[in-house]
Amino acid sequence: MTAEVTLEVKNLTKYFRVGRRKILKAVDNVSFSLERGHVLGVVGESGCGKTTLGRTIARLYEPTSGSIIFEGRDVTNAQESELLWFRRKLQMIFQDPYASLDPRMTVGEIIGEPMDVHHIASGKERLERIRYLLELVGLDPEHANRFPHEFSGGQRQRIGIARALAVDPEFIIADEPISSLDVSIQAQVVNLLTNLQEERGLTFMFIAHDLSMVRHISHRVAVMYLGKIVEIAPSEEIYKEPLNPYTQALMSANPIPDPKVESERSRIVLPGEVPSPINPPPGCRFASRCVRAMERCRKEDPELREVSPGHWVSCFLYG
Amino acid sequence: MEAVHDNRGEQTRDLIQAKKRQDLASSRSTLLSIEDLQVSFHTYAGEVHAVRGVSYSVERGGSLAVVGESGCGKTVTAQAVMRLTPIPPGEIKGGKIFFNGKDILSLSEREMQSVRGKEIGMIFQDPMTGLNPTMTVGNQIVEALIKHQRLSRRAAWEKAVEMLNMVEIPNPAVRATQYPHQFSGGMRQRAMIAMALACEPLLLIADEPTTSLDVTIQAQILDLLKELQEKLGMTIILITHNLGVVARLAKDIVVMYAGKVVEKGSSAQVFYNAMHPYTRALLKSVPRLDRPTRTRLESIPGTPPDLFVPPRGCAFAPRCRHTMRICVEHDADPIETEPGHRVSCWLWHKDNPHPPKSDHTNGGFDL
Amino acid sequence: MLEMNLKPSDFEPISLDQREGEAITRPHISYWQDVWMRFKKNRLALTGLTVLAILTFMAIIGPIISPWDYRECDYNHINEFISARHWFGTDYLGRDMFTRLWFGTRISIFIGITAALLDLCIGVVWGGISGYFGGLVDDIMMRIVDILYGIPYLLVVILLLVVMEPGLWTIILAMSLTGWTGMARLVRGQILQLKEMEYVLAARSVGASPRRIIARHLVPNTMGVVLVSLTMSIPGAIFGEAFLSFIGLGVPMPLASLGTLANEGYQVLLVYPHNVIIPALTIILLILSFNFVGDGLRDALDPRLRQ
Amino acid sequence: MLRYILRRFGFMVLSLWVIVTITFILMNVVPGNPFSSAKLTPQVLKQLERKYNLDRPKWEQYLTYLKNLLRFDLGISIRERGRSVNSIIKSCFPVSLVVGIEALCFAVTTGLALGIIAALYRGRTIDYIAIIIAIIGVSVPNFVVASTLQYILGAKLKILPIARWEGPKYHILPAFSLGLGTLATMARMMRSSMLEVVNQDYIRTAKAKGLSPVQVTWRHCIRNAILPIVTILGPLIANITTGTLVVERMFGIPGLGRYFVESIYNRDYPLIMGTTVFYAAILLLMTFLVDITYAIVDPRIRLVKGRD
Amino acid sequence: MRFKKWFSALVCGLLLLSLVAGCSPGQPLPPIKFLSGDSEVAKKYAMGLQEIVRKGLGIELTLENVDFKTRLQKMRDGDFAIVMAGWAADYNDPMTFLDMWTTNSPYNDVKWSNKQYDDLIAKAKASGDQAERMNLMAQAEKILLEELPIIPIYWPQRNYAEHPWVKGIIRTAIGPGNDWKFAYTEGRPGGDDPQHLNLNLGEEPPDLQSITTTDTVSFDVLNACLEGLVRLGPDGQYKQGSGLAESWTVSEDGTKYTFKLKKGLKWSDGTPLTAHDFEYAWKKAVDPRTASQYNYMLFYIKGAEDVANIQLPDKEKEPAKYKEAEAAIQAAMDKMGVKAVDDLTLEVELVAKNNIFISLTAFPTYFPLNQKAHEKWGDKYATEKDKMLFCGPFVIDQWEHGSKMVLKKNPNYWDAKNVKLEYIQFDMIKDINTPISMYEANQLDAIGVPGDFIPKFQKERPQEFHQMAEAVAWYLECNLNHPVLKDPKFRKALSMAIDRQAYCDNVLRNYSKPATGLTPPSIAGKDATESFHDKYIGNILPATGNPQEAQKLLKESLKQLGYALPKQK
Repeated sequence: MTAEVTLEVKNLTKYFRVGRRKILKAVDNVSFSLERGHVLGVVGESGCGKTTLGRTIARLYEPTSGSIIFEGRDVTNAQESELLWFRRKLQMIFQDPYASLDPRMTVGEIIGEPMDVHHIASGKERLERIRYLLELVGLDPEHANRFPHEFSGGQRQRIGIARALAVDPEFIIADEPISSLDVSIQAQVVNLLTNLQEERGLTFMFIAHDLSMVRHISHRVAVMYLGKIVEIAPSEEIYKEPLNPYTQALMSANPIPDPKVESERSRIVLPGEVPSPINPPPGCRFASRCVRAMERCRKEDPELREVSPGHWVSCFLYG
Repeated sequence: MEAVHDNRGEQTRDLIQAKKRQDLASSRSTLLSIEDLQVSFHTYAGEVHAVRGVSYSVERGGSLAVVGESGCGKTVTAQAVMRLTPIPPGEIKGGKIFFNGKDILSLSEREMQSVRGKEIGMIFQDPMTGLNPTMTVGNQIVEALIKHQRLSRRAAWEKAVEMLNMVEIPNPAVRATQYPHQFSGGMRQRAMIAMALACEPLLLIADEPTTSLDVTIQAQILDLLKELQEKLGMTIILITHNLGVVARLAKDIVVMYAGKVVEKGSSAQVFYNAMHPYTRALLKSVPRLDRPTRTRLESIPGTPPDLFVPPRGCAFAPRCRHTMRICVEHDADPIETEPGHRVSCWLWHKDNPHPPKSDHTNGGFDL
Repeated sequence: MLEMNLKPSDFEPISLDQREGEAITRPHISYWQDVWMRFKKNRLALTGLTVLAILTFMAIIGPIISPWDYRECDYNHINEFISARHWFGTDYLGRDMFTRLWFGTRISIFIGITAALLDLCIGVVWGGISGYFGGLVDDIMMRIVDILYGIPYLLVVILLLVVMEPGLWTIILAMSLTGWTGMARLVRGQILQLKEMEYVLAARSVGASPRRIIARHLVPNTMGVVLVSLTMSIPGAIFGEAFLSFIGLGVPMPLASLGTLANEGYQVLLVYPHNVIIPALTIILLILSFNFVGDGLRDALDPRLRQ
Repeated sequence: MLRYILRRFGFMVLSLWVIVTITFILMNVVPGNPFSSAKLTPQVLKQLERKYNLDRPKWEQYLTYLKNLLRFDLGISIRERGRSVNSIIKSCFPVSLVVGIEALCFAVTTGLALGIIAALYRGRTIDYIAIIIAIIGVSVPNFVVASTLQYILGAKLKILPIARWEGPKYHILPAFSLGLGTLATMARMMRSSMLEVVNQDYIRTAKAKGLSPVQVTWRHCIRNAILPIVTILGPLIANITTGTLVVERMFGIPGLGRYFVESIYNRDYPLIMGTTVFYAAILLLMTFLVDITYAIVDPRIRLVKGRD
Repeated sequence: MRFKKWFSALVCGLLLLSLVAGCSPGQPLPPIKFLSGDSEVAKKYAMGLQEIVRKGLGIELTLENVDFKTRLQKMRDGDFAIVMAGWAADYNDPMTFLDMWTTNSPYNDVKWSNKQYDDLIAKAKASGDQAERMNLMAQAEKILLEELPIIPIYWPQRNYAEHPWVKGIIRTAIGPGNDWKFAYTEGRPGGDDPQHLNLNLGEEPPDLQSITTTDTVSFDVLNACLEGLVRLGPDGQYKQGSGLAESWTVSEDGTKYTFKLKKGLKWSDGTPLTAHDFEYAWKKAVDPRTASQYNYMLFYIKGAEDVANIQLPDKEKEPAKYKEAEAAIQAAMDKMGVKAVDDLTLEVELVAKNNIFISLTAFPTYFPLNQKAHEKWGDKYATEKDKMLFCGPFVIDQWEHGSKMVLKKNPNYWDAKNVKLEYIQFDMIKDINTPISMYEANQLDAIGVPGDFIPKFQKERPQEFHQMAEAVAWYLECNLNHPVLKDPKFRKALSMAIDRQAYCDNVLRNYSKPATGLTPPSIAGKDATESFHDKYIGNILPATGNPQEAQKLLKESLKQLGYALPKQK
């Protein structure tokens, strides 16, 4: 592949200090790259650091270490004033359609805000663009002067998408955009996102906990566990050939809406729950729940390595 | 962490099993039936018709899944069964609920107390907020035992520890003395289940028991429920919006939309021969791990109606691809298309000159 | 259900405008309209608002419609009971109590509102800065608030009143100087909460400047809570002034506030009870209605009650 | 826990020091001096200042005060000649404490009861009555309440004594007048706290267990609703037990409250400092104790501290 | 909603501003700041005066109410235009009102200086002849009333109520206000036995050490627990044998007194009370280490002022100098004109002949003090009931600070047989209404009656309501540096404009008398049979005011000073 790399993340780390000695390792030494026009899905259970990863890449959090290279420019330690171009090219879509829209602003104001910040349009032009964006996401342009609370969850999420599109971004980080939506609405939003991505050649980072949805929308899928990427692979491959025991478990835990398939499927049920990311023990973070854990796993931290073209995994079983 | 089963737990479970099997054998009849239930909520903006004539029933030892999106009235119905509908602003406007031969809606509050917890157990969506944060988990189970089984405190405590053991909480004697915040999400849900099952109820209503849990934990809880149901022969009503969960657990399925039942049938009937366009769309709108990626999902346009002003005709009509003139005028009555499979849709009406073709192989009729 | 005669035409497919599914059936109401609707439902709050309106109205026109000046002494009618000449009687200098009452109400409301607004200004700025910047700044600023909170309110107020030239503004300032800490804490709490809201993150992610975020997002969204707190701290300030009057530190003469009137009346409570009853009743009504309005507003603004 | 206590204690000392300093500065900018009187000659003024060391530079006085404070020596009152501030506090604080605790008991029990009743009957007449009682409690200045009660119950009906500080009978009116405001605060807080708790999921869980409404209210609602109220008890206890001028003055109670005001009027420097330091110490201590109590009563607190 | 609040705030603000603007006269006349106290009564009186000046002169005084100590400070600093001040007589002689206005007097806040006046006062002080003194002082007062650096306004009355069964309380205008030694009850409902009184002190007595105390509350208590060489009798006379002194003799020139104490006098702890206790007390009172405010009361004694004037250095910083000063004090004390010749004889030498000296020995500063006890308790002396000794008709039996005090009959008192009361119980209630309710409920036997309550008492309890003249004068002090007040004509106009009678009748309404001179009529002249004011001064100032004359003077004054006449409203 000769595709241009849009985003390159190297050894990105984000720690939060909690209390005096406790450090929450939300994102720990994560590296990956993303090509233009591709969709990377990031999946993991709550507390695995996927949201922190997204926000750190968007420079909403200060990275602890590592580097973020966007379109060839290092934005890791750039000042906010130097980031305006970055802020325009990279947009975010948030999880909670109720919390991500300012309740005191009209929909028009919400969508207009990025335009104002980046001085993209004003006056009549701005209005026109707001109408166009609303129509683009399938909403009535006449609703521009209404307030978010008058809309349903799905409609709000589409307003959020319209806001992200307002500045014609090239890269979108969608942080669990559908997880709080109803099933019938999820499909609307996912379809809308897929269409937009394809039509505009957007690069996407799609964060979710629902493996089936992530796999569905992405070209590649990264599986995270406790701040680390444990496996990253093309989305077809990840179902057919999940390598990391955690990916396998995740895969098998995901229910399939088909009684026959469900009854025939053999499932791995992981014991216990995700441990706390505060001061994690040495070794592989998954070792405590892994059925195939070895002595080595509890001492050493496995590296993420490429086991087949484009398929990376961090597990001693494959090294 | 490995679950430790101690012998006492096994014994109790065996005892319960034996008792349940007896019950099961004695009567394989309807345990709960809801008839034309109507529930409204009075808000300052007007009356919300949350449940508009729901009827379904579940038989002893059965497992029924009630599927629907948020606001479709599935939880309101379940709350009405427990008579937990907050009144006001809620109001049960009509219908009947029969449970184990009792007319639930005509019971006094005191009589109802001996139904709740003792005959019907309920678990809720959010285990984080569903447990009293200032009371130990053990005490919260003990409470119900003392109330319903008139056990001494000590006996009740022992029973509570057994229950925690039964739901595979490790180290139950210690855990019982802890507070909910010391439990993880999955453990809390287990504790909730233990609490709901403590008095050996005839029916367990599980209202979105796994929605707020992670996938791997969801799998654990579902396994637990399935195991309990199979071993105890318990009757379960599972309320959920996740069709995957339903596929794993339910024998019968009720699909609700906008305060009404639009389709009901066995699991196989609903999954492989969905007749209502809504059910159909719902099934197709979910991506499946075992299907190819990056295909278009079936999406249902629009949003569910606001139940302040319930639509005159079929509530799904504005979003349906098969809307016919009659759909916007009149609501369809349930039609039994095959034994046990009922659907409320004009498409299947005998007078429809162009009925869709049923196609089992392709998972329902073609759209 | 009735048996219907169905015609084949009934079963003709119709194509609905796709957008009908997106129609918003509820009426278009803005945030404050919504709050107002909720507020209207609360009978006590509405009563409070009405009483407040009447009191404010009277405070404005009361002294105008009265034939007496608020400081004019009618020496032949001292300490007089309610009469045609003096509608609410007179005080110990023969001044018309009707005029003085409404004049005092005016000043009390003025003190209440101004002191509360001053609290609000300092509190919002302090709490806003502390909450927004967080970290060490927050730590230091909040410790200062904690410490200020530990100084007895009376000490500061009395010392200030003694140090500064006595006057209306001195009282307001003295009360605000100790009163703003509550507001600062409140605002800080709000800002801390809002700062983590996704819409603020969204604004940051599009590159909005801190100024824009504070002005467009944080401040408008704290307004609700701040407003409730404001309606609650107005009666507090009125009460505070009344207490200061009791220890002789009320508004300077010959101005009158409800507090000084009640206190002046209190001196002669056993002989001319109406001189204390009337202003005391007015204070009670005023504070009662502010409290009702505040309670009503809080309920109306409570996000948990919103749908 | 120990580390937390130590840190809090350190902060208390720091706060106290800042408060002492601020008070010292404020006190010294106020015009007038403790000896001002119509018949004071400059000669005697000099002698008096000499006697009380007030002729020394301010910073020296400040350092001396701090030094004495470390030995818990608050100095000698100037106005009440010869009495040490320590002995004044020692004789007055217990009185204020007794009235305060009585008022607090009355206010807390009645207030909570009113709040609970109001919440349980939300929107009904009984709720309105409870709210009105509660708000009237904060709306009526306590000198009005106190003198009305004095007049009716004391002077006219002669059921209760008008004033003086003697047997238990003498405590009823002061405690009532003092507690009324607190009662109202309690009632309102409890009501809103209850309303919040009533809608919590775990209440639904408790109902689903088949508990009777009384059990649900007692064991689940009230228990949880009271918790947030504990947090405001710190300043409340400190305020109410260090006395209030109005009630003390009207009922002739020898409490500490009047000294807060009178010491300033008399420019009784050691007493101003003493009462302020004492009040601040009590306030800080109470807040501290309440925080610790809260951590004990509410099992969640420890967790929050750990995670935060 | 929000808009509404803001709007009402705005409206209130605007209204207020317009009002404040309306208040200011808008003339070039500089503001006249009227400083007064911040008690309710002081405020009321000040407002009344403001109204009267406004009516009489058309000039608006700017009121400034500050607390007591601030007011004194501002007076000392000259930070005022006019201030209402009062002076209570220390002794029964016009001099107590007149000598404070001499150029060098520390009490002369207005810094008025008139050589003629100074000379007259000096002469009067030096003179031993009563008639001559009176004439000199009358001349002086007339000068003062002509120049009006202070403008006398009224002489207050004391209004009180006592139940009909209360008998024999002696109320005096000078020094301690009450003497309960001869008090008793007769016909108290519920019986007179045991004989007792319930009274309200109003506050905790701040200082019960006789040599330092300055306030009337402490005076009253001390007068009951201690006794001087003489005690004022029911007839208003200081008779030989009325106090601890059995008798005294005066030297020819009137400067030497020899007191003979009664035999067998005892302190409450049984130790004998001797002349040494007086010597000790008086010397202690002027000792700079004691720093007594009332030490000047002893300056009539030879050498007393010399002791008091010794500078005391810082003991800790300059110990050597301090030692020197101590030695100097001791030396000066030895020279002081008071000496206990033996246990029963006290010799006193005065600076000059003085016919008020005997009455002064009834003043608390002159009370005896037991050296042993005083040195034993040191600074704590008289802070608790068991840290002091008594020699008066009563002893303190209970003292609950800030709450109550019970005096019990002193069995060791020389005249115990004539003390009828078994005990007196004092409350310390500062409030206005509470004591009145308690009086009405018979829980208090006597109370002072505030002005507003007078009509009530007159109506409801006319038999119980009483009044008496006080030896106090209230006057306005004028700042002589003020641009207009510096003009005597302006001050005269002000004085003329004030309708003192109306002020007393309408504002004070407590039977105060309009002050037509400075020295109140209750101060004796040549002897107790005549009043200095009535005999030598007369009504110099108009009681009812003279608006025409006032306006005329005002016009003249302002014209001369170059100010416009204030517009008449």
